Order: sequence, then structure tokens, then C-alpha cells
Amino acid sequence: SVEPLIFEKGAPGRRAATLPALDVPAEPLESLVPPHLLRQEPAPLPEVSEIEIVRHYTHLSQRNFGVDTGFYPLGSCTMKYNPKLNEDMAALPGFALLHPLQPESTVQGAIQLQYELEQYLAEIAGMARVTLQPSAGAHGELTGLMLIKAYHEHRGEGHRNLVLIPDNAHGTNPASATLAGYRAVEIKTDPATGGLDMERLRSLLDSQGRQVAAIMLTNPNTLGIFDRNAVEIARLVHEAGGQLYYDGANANAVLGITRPGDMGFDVVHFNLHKTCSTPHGGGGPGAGPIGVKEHLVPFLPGPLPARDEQGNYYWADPGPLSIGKVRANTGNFGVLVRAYAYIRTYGPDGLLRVAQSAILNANYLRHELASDYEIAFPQVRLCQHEFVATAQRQKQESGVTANDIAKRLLDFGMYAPTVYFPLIVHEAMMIEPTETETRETLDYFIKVMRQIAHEARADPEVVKTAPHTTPVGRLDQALAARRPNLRWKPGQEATHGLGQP
Amino acid sequence: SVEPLIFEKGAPGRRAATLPALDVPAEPLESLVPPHLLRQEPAPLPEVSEIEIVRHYTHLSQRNFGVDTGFYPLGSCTMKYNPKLNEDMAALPGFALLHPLQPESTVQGAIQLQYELEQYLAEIAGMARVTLQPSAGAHGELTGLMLIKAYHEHRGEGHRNLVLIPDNAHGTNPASATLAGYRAVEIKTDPATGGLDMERLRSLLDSQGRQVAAIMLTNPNTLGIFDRNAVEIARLVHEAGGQLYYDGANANAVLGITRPGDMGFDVVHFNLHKTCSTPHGGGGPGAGPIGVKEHLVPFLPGPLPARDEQGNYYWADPGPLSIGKVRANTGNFGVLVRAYAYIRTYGPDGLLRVAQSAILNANYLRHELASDYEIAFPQVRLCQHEFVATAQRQKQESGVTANDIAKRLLDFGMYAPTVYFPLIVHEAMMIEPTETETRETLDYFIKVMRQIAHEARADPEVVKTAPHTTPVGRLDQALAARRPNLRWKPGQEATHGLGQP
Amino acid sequence: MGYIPNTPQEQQAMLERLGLQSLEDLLEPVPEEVRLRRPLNLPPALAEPDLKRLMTGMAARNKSLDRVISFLGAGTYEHAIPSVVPHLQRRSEFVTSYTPYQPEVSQGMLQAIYEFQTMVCQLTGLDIANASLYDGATALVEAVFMALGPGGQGEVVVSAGVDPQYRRVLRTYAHARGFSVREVATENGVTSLAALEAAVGPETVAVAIQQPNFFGCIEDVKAIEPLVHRQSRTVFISVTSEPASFGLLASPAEYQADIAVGELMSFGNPMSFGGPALGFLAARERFLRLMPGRLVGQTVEEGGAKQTGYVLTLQAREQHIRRERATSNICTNQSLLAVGATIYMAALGKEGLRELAALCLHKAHYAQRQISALPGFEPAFSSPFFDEFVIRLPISASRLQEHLLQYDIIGGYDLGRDYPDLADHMLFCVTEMRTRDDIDRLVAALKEVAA
Amino acid sequence: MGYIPNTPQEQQAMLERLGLQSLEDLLEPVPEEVRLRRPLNLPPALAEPDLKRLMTGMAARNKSLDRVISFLGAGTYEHAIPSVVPHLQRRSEFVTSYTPYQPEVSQGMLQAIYEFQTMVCQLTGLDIANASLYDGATALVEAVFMALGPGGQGEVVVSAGVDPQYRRVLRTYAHARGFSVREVATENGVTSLAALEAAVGPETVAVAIQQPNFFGCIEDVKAIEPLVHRQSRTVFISVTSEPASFGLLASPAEYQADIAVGELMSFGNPMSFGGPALGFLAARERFLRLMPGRLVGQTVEEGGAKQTGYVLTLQAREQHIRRERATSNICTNQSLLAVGATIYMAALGKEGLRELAALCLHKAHYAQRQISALPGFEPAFSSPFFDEFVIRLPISASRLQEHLLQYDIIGGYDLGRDYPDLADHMLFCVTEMRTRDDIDRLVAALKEVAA
Repeated sequence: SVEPLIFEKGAPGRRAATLPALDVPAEPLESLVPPHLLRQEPAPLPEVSEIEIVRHYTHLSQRNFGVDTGFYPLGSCTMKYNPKLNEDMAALPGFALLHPLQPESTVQGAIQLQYELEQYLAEIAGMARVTLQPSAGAHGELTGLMLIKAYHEHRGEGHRNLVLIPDNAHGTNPASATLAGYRAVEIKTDPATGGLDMERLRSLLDSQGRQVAAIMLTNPNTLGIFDRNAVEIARLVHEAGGQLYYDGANANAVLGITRPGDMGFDVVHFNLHKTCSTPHGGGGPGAGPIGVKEHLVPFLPGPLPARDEQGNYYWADPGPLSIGKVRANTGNFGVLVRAYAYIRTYGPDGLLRVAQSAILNANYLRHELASDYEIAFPQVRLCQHEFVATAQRQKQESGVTANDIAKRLLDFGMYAPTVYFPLIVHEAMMIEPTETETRETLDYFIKVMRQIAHEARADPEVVKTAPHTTPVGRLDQALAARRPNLRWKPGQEATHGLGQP
Repeated sequence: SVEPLIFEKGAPGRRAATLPALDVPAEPLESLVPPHLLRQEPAPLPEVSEIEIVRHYTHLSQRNFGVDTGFYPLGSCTMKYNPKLNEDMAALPGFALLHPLQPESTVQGAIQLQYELEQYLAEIAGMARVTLQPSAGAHGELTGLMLIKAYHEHRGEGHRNLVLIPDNAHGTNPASATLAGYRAVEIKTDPATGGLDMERLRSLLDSQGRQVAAIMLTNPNTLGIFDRNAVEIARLVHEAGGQLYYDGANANAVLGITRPGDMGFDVVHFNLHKTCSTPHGGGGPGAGPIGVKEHLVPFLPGPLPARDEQGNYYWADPGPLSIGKVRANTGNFGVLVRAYAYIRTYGPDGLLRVAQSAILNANYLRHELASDYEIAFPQVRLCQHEFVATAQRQKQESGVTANDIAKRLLDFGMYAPTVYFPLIVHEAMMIEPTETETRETLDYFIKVMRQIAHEARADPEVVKTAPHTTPVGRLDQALAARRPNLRWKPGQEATHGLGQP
Repeated sequence: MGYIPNTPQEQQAMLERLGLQSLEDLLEPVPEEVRLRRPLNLPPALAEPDLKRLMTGMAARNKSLDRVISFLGAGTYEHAIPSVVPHLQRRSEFVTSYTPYQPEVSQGMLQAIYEFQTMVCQLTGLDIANASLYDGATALVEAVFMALGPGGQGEVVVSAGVDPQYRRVLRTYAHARGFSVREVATENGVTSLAALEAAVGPETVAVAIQQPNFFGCIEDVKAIEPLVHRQSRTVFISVTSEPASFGLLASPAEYQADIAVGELMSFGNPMSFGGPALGFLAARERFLRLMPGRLVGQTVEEGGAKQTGYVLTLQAREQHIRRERATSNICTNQSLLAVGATIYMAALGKEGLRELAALCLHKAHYAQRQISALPGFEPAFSSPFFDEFVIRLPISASRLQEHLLQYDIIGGYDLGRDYPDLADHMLFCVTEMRTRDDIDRLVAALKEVAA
Repeated sequence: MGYIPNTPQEQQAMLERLGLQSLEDLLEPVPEEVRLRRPLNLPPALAEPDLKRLMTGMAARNKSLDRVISFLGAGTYEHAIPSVVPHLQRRSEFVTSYTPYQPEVSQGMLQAIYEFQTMVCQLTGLDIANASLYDGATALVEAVFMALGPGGQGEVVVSAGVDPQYRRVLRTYAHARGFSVREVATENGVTSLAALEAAVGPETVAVAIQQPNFFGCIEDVKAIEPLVHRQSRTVFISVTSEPASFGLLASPAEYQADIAVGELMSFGNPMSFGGPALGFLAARERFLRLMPGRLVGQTVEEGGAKQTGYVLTLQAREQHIRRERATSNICTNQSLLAVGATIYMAALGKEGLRELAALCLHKAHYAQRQISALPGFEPAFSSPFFDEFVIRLPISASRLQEHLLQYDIIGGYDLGRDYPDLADHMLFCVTEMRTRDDIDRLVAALKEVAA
């Protein structure tokens, strides 16, 4: 069954929200606002009652899959359990009902929380200082590159215009480089190790080292492989005068095990909505704090939380070298509160255990799926928190693709892995179980994946036409792009199907 | 798909909730508790992790239908929209986190709320005073009968041992009479009017009037018919020395239109979880305050909220004639907070509009369904907030029963009417739409009911085997009663079906 | 207006369909003589933001337990509610559903209640449990009705160690229904075995003992049981209002109770000024047909699939079927609280329950030792206790309470309100929610009034 | 431990299946030289009740807006959030889902975003809108990128009436990406038409004007528009941080804006110290292929049923497909806040939006009249305003703020922080949340410092 759009519900004059009565004298509108600046056509928002709203969005929620619904092995997205406790903390009126411009004396707890969270993240990353301002991972990347740019310019090396990026990097890396005014240069993966092609790196640095502003690395990378050359890469790039950027999307694998700072990185971003379990909210909000080494601290955006000798917290100006600001106010505070709760819940031993358990779960799945699916870089004995399986065997044998397998998984009450990524692996299925799944769930996933492999041989149509049990079947993506319909308009053909109003 | 029991999940040593660390010295257990009074076998509660709990109860919720899911025309249950605002008010720490025995100075707002709510309910009912203590409608009935008993005893008429109850009364009425130490005497419905059989009442009062303690009436009654003889009934019963009890289950029909007190009743109970929109919670909690006329006030259970001359609120002792207490503490406060919010949201005009709209919606459905279904007491031109349709025509024509129709409705995303009640109507379907449904929803219900009537003629099997789209099909009720399995036990056959852990 | 969706225009169209002119026409069946021809005398309607302002203000006039340190127990206990509980319990599919009369679309609630029934059996060790009752006090009454049987008469013996409110409720019901209640005194904070022995006779249909009792003391239920069961038909009812005690103390089954009742509100539900509460009732198998209230049973589909499902069962006991011969008149119960308690108990788990009990026990004993060391503050009893204890005060309980309130501390319960011989005695409760620092602050405040 | 379900025993069994001995063995791929051979220097783990105590305490150190009367706006507005909004927005199926890459099980979020895109178009009058951006400031930056086009260069003209924070963010991005920003002064609180006319030239790729502007003043956008569009390729970007104004003021489409951006957080989402916020971006159809971020489109099933469904579409614009040539690098956006705003706007509805705007307007004007009547307090500008206004103070803004805090009042924003020539000027905001009594209390407190 379908759910009509909210615009297809209601009737003229219906209303849900009530507003306070006007308790002050009202002057004629025209005496307050010049008539030519008044709105001619009211915004045609829906006219619906409260019960219609409640049923509509309840129905929509029931047509959506989340971590609370089931297993979500979406590679590189770290879809771990989102603690309810952290939701409650963020919803406390003392946190949720704060205006960003309140006098500092009235927001001591809020600044303190951010002051302490910065310190925790700096310790976890092995960095000197952290800014909590960026709103998401990509925003952190861009901010980090801006810092690097400011640093080079300050040193009179503003000519550096290249950012080296491995071919297995997240799509945000090259896009961030462009937005920061850089040119992205791709470096291939070494087919032997799954790590960076060191030959290529050396030759690039030899030929264009003076142009290189930075290299952006994810370690473990999107193949789930830890690049053992990290320290050597750092040495080479630093020697060439470049900076090292650590994409923290995969930080769930390194908590308490190793630190980007110790590997030689100069900048790192966190995805708190991944590593620190803040919920992804169907696409956001997230938070992408970045940590930096001492030499980059003067360039950080401001303001920064600080504490004076009396123990009072305040917002400190970042100084004259600061790049400025990358968003209004100071960050996605509501997300930061959740991350703070997360770190305090686990403590040092717990965070280490998080990473170890995530790695164990990934290796367990990789080990058990290897009989039915090809594994990318099988020569690497142990993966980190994720790994890449492929549908290459199935594709060859019966034409069943990674996408088909993804769709078929939905029929079993699970979400799908990230498919066709990283781009360098054909028919890739990038699988990240996270530490919060039970062994039973992992075993169920293995069982279903084996069953699908069996179906691909015995009855490939059932896989190719999947999903079969979802609220809608496969949707026509091509049509959506060819004839974009991005908004409802009056007179638009009604959503069809018999549905309860 | 099925959802396994929580006992079938988890593993030894798993755990969700964490408790504070022990921060005081601990003496050996045996030195504090005599060993023979210590537990030998720990309670074998589940051993499950938090993510398992979250998914399990999320899945269970998804297998449950509520007002937020769709139309719930369950007669006499007044399943109206439950405002989210009222939920938020009840959850305020200043209301939710109060110990019932706190010093009065620390709970002024809570006592004030109850003091005011009492006054509102007394005004709505036309009564002198209200007690908020009863926890549900049936509890209110019993409390009311206890008051009547105490009243008669106080007047030296403790011999009165009969309670007159119409044959269309809720099942709780006779059961409450029994618990109050009375004998229930049934009075038939007048087939001409749908009201009480006045002849029978008169003859009963003639023959056994001196034994009659009270009559319990629902007006409008469970046929949705307003008994026009209410005042006459009151006169007759009062003349015989009896008291009049008003079952408020159907009070949604009378708000601001008429008042039980004005009709001559001495006691009335409210079902706040019906009339005042507090959610029913899958079976409770509710609240069943009762209002009484002046002569019954001395017998009310205590304590009662009161206010002194300085405007301070306190708990007043009920005096020596009080029946005592009918539950611990002072009532279902959390439910009362919601009811308070409800009454303050609507105000006097709004409450009248609630009743009028509920009556309109019921009459609209009754009118539109009359072409396909027999209506009980069709000679009554207008029903009140509910009415009784029947499947008698369908039963005769094709063997399709009220129960079949109820099950078939579930396939269309709606709940079923109350079936086989009142007992005096064969194949009864008691339909109460409430005021909070849109015309579109009513029209959809009409359309589906007509379609089912059509199916009953054209394809009765589809109705007789319904439901077809629900998480489970019709369940074997007889087996459940014949071989009661009321709890899980270790070793019990596992819930079968492939389900995600 | 409010939550009525249809506009006056739409209502007019519907009225026309009925051949009517106005809403007033609909009211024709109500005789003019009883029509209320004036607006109800109620405050005017409030918009949502205005109502929130009003009620938030009223709430702020209460010193809620997030703003004070409380040592109140006496039947209502402060236990931590893990965040998962309200998040799941408040799922609107649970909250906005009715009693699950249509099981095919109510499996969620039915299965949750089946799990609740199982957990109550696990706590008490008994065979069967129902879907909930209003509260502990009315659960005790229902247990007595079970012991009496339909139309049965006799006497119920109740220890003075049972919560005074429970006893008051029992007496209220006893008067109406017609049975007698005899109370047995306590000695050193526990039921006097001699008095009990003297009280139990052939007419005794049931004996009710609270464990731990109202004073927090641990009854020697192993010694009490033979005195009860000496009369072979006497039903031994155990009452528990502090369910944390199930983590350490012998279960009702272990001490041969026949029926166990009590209060489970503190497991996962806010105390909400004492209500809604959550009465539970468990019993031995033989009481099955006498059980009050809802029972959920497991069954299978009628058709071929035979998938497992859950239904309300044995409804022939209930008021809507058996009417005046029902085992109880209860209809609406406390289902949503039962769901909360179920989630809570799942979260706490087997080991957590034991840990909870140990925390309460040790913290209460620490507090008792510290308070007892103050001059003028003396333990009233030497019997073993769980997480409550009685202290004789050097000043009146009400004066002490006032003193403590200055420090945003709420002391214990004033026992003089119920036990005249225990004037100037206070019942202190210490659960896992009180930190050592909380206790030390109480002790420091008490010290100021120490003799 | 924490939220890791598997016990050490279970993990051991899984390790054995891998032929490993211990968790440590799993870490073999990480070279010893970079291993952290000490515990992280972090506070130890806390149990849930202890963490709640700690964080509730930190929250209590903040004077949240339920405890004070605030007249702060300046980009972040206090509007009532109807209870339905969080109840529905926080449904865990929405909260715990990822970007809807698998549409078949993500129809709920996709449809809600499609509704959001539609409502943003309804507010602004423009043709298309995206699924959200981080906040109003970065939305302005993204609009400028659209105007520049891929690799494009040029100058952006921005009014000094645009939020200073937005301008600071724009300059930060401008420096990195490489384009220039020219600011145009205001006069009597609104953009100087003469200065604007002088600033716009052939190299001007875009002009950004805020409506109502940072001072709360209503710009004469009808007079500004021809000055912008005199250069046929110059893009007119309108910025709105107070969306209540859409209820009364001419829509961006009505004054011929090409792109409209701004902040919608205050529609249904708590202000949460300024984040997460909710940037919106709407544009004319011709900008479709230049749009940043997610776009949800309506389509139908592939199979025969052709049921309606929703998908992420036109992804060829985005970073994960087009990489370095993407229109933006945004990936994670603010979807859940968009859901909140969607529910809010549905609840408010067509008439409600107008009513909201009128309430804000009238209450702000009442406050402005009352304050202006006090000696020493003078309106800084005579331009028309919406729900914020600037007052010249008789004492410094910081001293006034301290004075007001005694009464649990937070005054307006100190404009001297951003505009040196407006030292001792305060920007007061009055929304529907302030009652007349609130305003009168402010005025009474101000009176005490009046000249």
C-alpha cells in the first residue's frame, strides 16, 4: 500500500498547531510594512488536522528501516547502535533550549562540555587541539584543507596546489579538495597489498613534490585494510613539504589501538555520527570535528572553548591567523552532547574494546563468507573493521549482481552493504558489521548470504527481481533522473492505490 | 514473520542496564541477612544486550495497531486521538518525578492540579464533589457502590441489597455490584424505544423497592440511544429509596449538552481514558474519578485535595464517615495530568463541540451504512456518539458473521468495531467513530464496509477467512483456553519461523 | 478547534446529508428538561504554547526528585529507569492501542504481556501470573478474593507489618464485600510469631505477610509459613512492594507462599506521585480459574501455517463474559506499565537484579550505621532489614523534615502517621539512586539536630 | 561492556573460529611502531545512572530558555514547537536510518524529504529545493558556488545587512575557493541603494541580501532587484534566517530572487545552542544541474505495478559520483531536522504561518514602542522591521545584560560585537513566545537604568 503525500490530505480551513492569543494592541499591517513588500500569495502549506499529521508521519516511519529495525552492514557508514541514553541527554532542556548567543555566564555547562570533549577527542586522535565547528565529515575535510592552505600561505608556500588522494578514497575527498581551491591527484592502490602504491607516491613527490599541499588518507582504507606504510608515507610527504590529512570515517577501527597523530598525520576529522554512535537521522545531522597538530593550531576557526584560572568557561577568540568560521555559531552542539555521553560511557578500556570488537566481527563475517563470495584482497590475512566482498563469481555464473544481492537482503529484514564502492573493486559489497551486533545476528547474515549465493545458482530470477517483501519494489531510477519531479504541485497526478486517509 | 520471545534471545552473561558502582563499604551478605532467608535460585530473567531489547520491542510495537496507526471504531471505548501535548505534560519531571508521600509544601502544583481537576469534573457532571482516587471505570463503579452502601447503612437501611442493571450494561456493572456485596437484578431493554423497560422497572420497584440500593444506568446506553425516561427513572428509584448510578463510559456524548447530576443521578464515574483522551495503553492505565451529590460527600474515600485561606494546597482527611481508601496513594496522577490538559485545551465551548462532533460522526456513519447493514433500533431517528449495526442480513444470506466482518476490516488498515455487544443484539457491531476522525476516514470506512457487504454476497470465503494481510492469521482461541500456556518455560518449543535475531 | 479535524463547513455538509440544519438538531433526542442551557463553567480554551506555559509553571511548583535528595520509600521506591525503557514503552503503537480484543493486529502488546507474565513468575518463582492489576493494595484485595472464592466467607489475617495503606484498602473492600480482617501485631519490627499462631484458626481463609515489610524488616517467612499452613486450606499471601528485594531474598515460591502480590511500578515506570501504579499477582497453578483480570496465552493460527500467536484467554473468568459471577470486576488494567516493567526487567537481567538488590542493601546499611552513630538517633529495631530502616528521632518527624528541606533533602516517612506508638520515628529508604555523598549530606544535616 | 553485546566467552569462540587466540592477535596488521601501548588518557567508564547525574548537573549549569525570558534573536529564533513534532520526528525508524541509499526500505524518509522540498518551494515561491544544508551560512556559500559555476571566478556583493556570521563564513570559503567578496554598507538599517548600485558591475556574479536583514529591518527588495538584475547574468540571492517572515513578507519569487537560502532550524527543531541547524536552498528551475546536496525525486516501480515511490536522484551532481567535479562536497546533511521542519510546517499550515508572522510582528512593535518610550532608549533606525529592532542604550550593552540577568531576563544581542559604529546598541527580538507580561517585565527592568 502507498501513503499519499501530506499535500493530498486535509481540507481548506483545517489546522493542527494553535498559537498564543494576540495579547498586545495590533496596529494595521499596512502601517507597519510597506504594502509592496507584503506577500501577495500565501505560502500554500498543507491544511491538515493533528490526527492526520500523526498518522501520516507514523505511517512514513513504518516505511523506513533503521538500526533499531535490524542489521545495517553499510560499509564505511559505521551503523552501530545509537544509545537511547544519549538521546535523552541531548534533549535535556539545559542543553536543548540554549540560544547560541547567550551570555557566557548562563551557559557554563555547555561550554564546559565542549571544552572537555575537545580534550577527549584530541587524546583519542593524538592531536594538540580540536575544533568542534564542522558539521559533518566532508565539512571537516574542507576545514582541514583550509587550515593546510592557510599554513602553507603563512610559510610563503601558497603555490602548493595539489592534493594527493588514493583511488579508494571517499568521494568527499576530491570534492573537498576542489572546494578548497586545490587540484586532486589520484594515486592508485597497490594490487599486492591493498595499500597505497608507494612507487607512484615516490614518483609523484619526485616530480611534483613542490606543488603538493597535502595527501588525504583513510587508514584503514575503504578496503578495510590497514596501510602498513603509513609512517613511511608521512615521512615522504613531510619531506616534500606536504601535510597529512587523515579521513576519520574509519576511526572505529583504531580507537585506543593507534592514533592518527602517532602515525604522523597533521589533521584528522572525526565522524561523530559514525565512531561515536550519534544517530545518522536518515542523512544527518552529523558532526565532523577536526584535530590538528600544534603547528596548525593558530589557523583554527573560532571561537574555541576555554577555561580561565577561576574555572570559568568562555569562548576564546582564535587569533589573527585563524581561517575565520566555517559555519554560523559553534557547531552541532546536540550531536556533541551525544558524543560526550558516548565517550564517558565507555572510558579508555571500553573504547579499545569497541575497536577490537568491531574488528573481530568484521573478520568473522569475512571468514565465513569466503566460501560463497570472492573477497577483495584475500591475501591480506586480517581485515580491520570492514571488508569488501564481491559478486564477481555470481555475476559470471548467473548474471546476479552486487545490486541484486543487496536488494535480496532487504527481503530478509536486513539493510544492504555499500555496493559498487570502492570503485576499484568490481561488484563490490563493502560490509561493516560494527561492534554492537550479536553473534546471532552475524550468523543470521551469514546464513542469508549463503542462501542468496545458493539462489543465485539455483534460481537467479528470485534474486534479480528482488526485493519482494518491501513496501515498494525496485524503483525506476532512470525515470527519476530523466524527468525530475522534485516537488509536489497542485494538479499533479494523485498518488494511486487504496490507502487509508 | 514471527518475533521470538525475549527469553529465546541473548546469551549467558549478556547485560543491558548498568548500575552505579558500590560507593560504600559492603559487609558480608550473610552478616546482614539470615542465610535461610536468602534466595537460592536467582530469578532467571533474560540475559540480553541493549540492542536486542531495542529491536525486540520495536518489532513488537510494529506488530501492534493503535489510534496513531488508523481508525479505531471500537464501540463504547471512545478511541479518540491522544494528544501528544498531554503526554509531554505528564512527562514533565515536575509531575513525573514526585513521591506520593512528599511533604505538602513540596508538591503544591500537583495538589493544585488535582484540586482544580476535581472542580472541572464536578461542573461537567453536575455534581457536588469528585474523588480522583479510582484507577479505572470499573474501580469507579465499585467505589460508587461502596458509597451508596455506606450511605444506606448510615441511614439505617443497610438491608438494601439489590442493584438494578439494564441488560445492555457493560459487564463491569454486575461484577462491581457483586464485589460491593450486592445482588445484580437485570432489567430488559424496551424493544420499542431502546431504552429501559419502564414497566419492568415499575413492577420491580413495586415488589422489591425496599431492597433496592441503586440502579446503574448508562445514558446514552450501549445501543447509542439516549434514554428519554432518565428523569422519570430517577424519580421512581429515588421514591423507592434507591440511589442512581451513572456509568460514564459514554460521557463523550453528553459533554456540555446535559449533565448526569441534572438528570437526577447521585453518582457518576468518568473514564478519563475515554472521554478525556488519555491513551488506553493497550489495556491501561486509565482513571475512573467519581462525582457525587452533596449527600454522599461525607462517605468519599480520602484524602481529598483542599486549599486553605492563604492559597496553600493540602490533603484533607475525609472525615469519620469515609469508606476509607480504594487504592494506595491518591490516584492515577499521570492520567489526571493528561485529563487536566485536555479540559484546559478545549474549554467550555470546545467540550460541547466535542460531544456534538462525536454525535455527528456517529449519525453520519449510521446513515451511510444503513443501506448495507441492518441497524439496531432503526426506529430511533438519531443515535448519540455510537450505534449498533448488525451482520444479521449477512449471516442469513451467506453465513458471514460480525466476527468475520471485524477480521476483514483489519485487512484494510482499520481496527474493528466492538462485536457481539451489547448482548441483546444478535451479530452486533457497535461502532463509535469519535469526534477526532476526518470525514475522509469516515468515508473510507463506509466504502470498505460496503465493499465487505459486497464480498459477503459475491465471495463470502474471502471474508470468512480474513484477515489476510495481518502479521498472523486467525488464532486458535479454543486451544488457548483448553491448554493454557500463560508463560514461557525453559525447554518450551521454540517460536518457529525464520526471524532475524 | 482542539483536535476535531472537520471544519464547520465540512460538518455542515455532513449534516445536510442527514437532512439536518445544524449541530443543535442532532441533540433532539435529549429532552429539553435536562439540557444544559448555559456554557459549562470552566476556564476558556488555551492554545498549546499557553497551556504549556501554565502547566510547566505548575510542575515547577513541585520539588521533583531531580531537584532534591529523597529518602522516602514506604511503598514507593526510586529505582533508576534506563533510557531504553521509556523510548520503547512510549512507542505510540503501544500507547494508543486498546485492550487487545483483535489479536491479529495486537500481537505486539499481547506478546509483551505474555513476557510480563513470565517475568512475574520468574521473580516470584510461582506458576502463573496475570496481566497486571491497579496497584499493590488492590492486588492484595484480589488475592484475598481468590482465597475466599466466589461467595466465600471467612477471616483474613494480616500482619501489622503490611503497608498501612494496603490494610486500609483491604478493610474498605472487606466492609463492602463482607469478610473480616484481623491484624497481627509486630514485635521488634517483624510479625509476632506468637500473635500469628494465636490468630490463625479454622476460619482463617488467608494470611498476608509483607516481605520485606513496611518497616523494611525482613520477615522470617520460613518460620511463618508452617504457622499459616497448619490450617491446610489457609492461603499464604505474600506481599512485596519493593521488588528489588527479589534479587536477594528468598522468593515467595521458596518460602511456600500460595499467592504473591505487590507493586512493580518502581521497575521502569516513573513514580508519578504514586500513580499509575502496577499491581502484580502470581499464584500456584491450582488458582488458575480464580485468577482476576486479563490473561494472555500462547496459541497457534487456525489455518495450516500454525504460526505462534498470542491471545487474551480464559475470558470466561472475566466480567464481560461472566458478569456478576466474574472473579473480579477489573477491566482496564495497567498494561502499559507492565510493558515498561517488562522492558526494565529485560534490561536489568538475571545478574542485574541481583546487583540491584545488593546495592540497595549495602547502601541502606551504610546509611543506617552512619545515622545510628549520631547521638539521639537510634535504630528502632534490631531485626534484619533490606533497604529501609526505622530510626527514633530526637525531635519530631515534622520538625526534622522542615530542617532537612532547607538543604533540599527530603527525609524518611513519618511513622507516627500510621503507628501511634511510633511517633517521632522515621522510616528511611536508601536505594541504588543515593550516592554515598547523598547519604553523607543527610547525616551532616541530621547532626545539626542531634541530641 | 557498554553497548557491545557479545561476552568475552562468545568473542573467544569467534576468535577460535578464526584460528586466533586473543583480541590482541587481531591487531597484527597495525605495525608495532604506531601502536598505542597505554590506555587512552580519558575519564573512566560511567554507569548509566552516574552519567545521567553528571550530565544533568552540567545541563543545570545552563540557564536554559525555559528558565529565563530571552529577547535574543540575531539569526536564531525561539518559536513554539508543537508536541507532535518531536513525537513523530524522533520515531526511531527515522532517527537510526542512514542516507536512504536503498529506497525500497527507506520510503518514509524519502517521502518526508520530498515533502520538505515541496514546502521550501511553497515558502519561497521558487521552483526547486534540495534536501537541506548544514545551516544558513553554508547555504549562502553553496548559493554563491551555484552562481559562480564550476571553476567560475568573479565577485560576490553582500549587503552589510546580512548576518555577520554568514559573511564571515563566506569570506572564509572565498579565500580558499578563490573568489572575492565586496560588502555594501547599510543606511538607516537597510542596504544603501546608492552603494549597491555602485558596487554591482559586470564582474558581479551574485548579490546577496537578507530579508528581513540582521537588524530586523525590512529591505526594499522590490527596489533592490532591478539594481541586481541590471547585469543580466548576476544572480540575486535572498537570505532569510527568520522564516516566520515568510508568512507576511513578499516571497523571494515575488521579488524575483534567483536563489533563496537561509535557516529553518527554528521551525520545529530546538535551538540547541545553535546546532544542529537546518540550511535550506531553493532556486529557479534553470539551476537544477548546479544544485548542491541531496535531491529526492518521485518515480514509479520498475515492474508492472508502477506504484509511486521516491528515490535520491540526479546524483551525477554529487561528490560520490562526480568526485572532484561535484557541485559541492556535502554528503551528510540535516535530514532529521528537515523532517522536523516538515512536520512543523504541516502542523502550522497555510493559515498558521500567516498568524505566526502577524503575532511576531505585532508583539515586536509593541515592545519597540514601550522601550522607545523610556528616556535614553532610542530606536536606531526608522526603517520598517519585522520581529527584531535596534535600540541605542543609555549604558553599555554588557552592563545592561548583567542588570537584566538579575531578573532572569536575557536582553538582546550586543551589536557592538560586529558593528563598531553600533556600540551600545542592542538588537531585541520578540517572537510569539513572548507574552505581553514578559515584555512589560523587560520594560520595567530597563526603566531602572533609563537615563
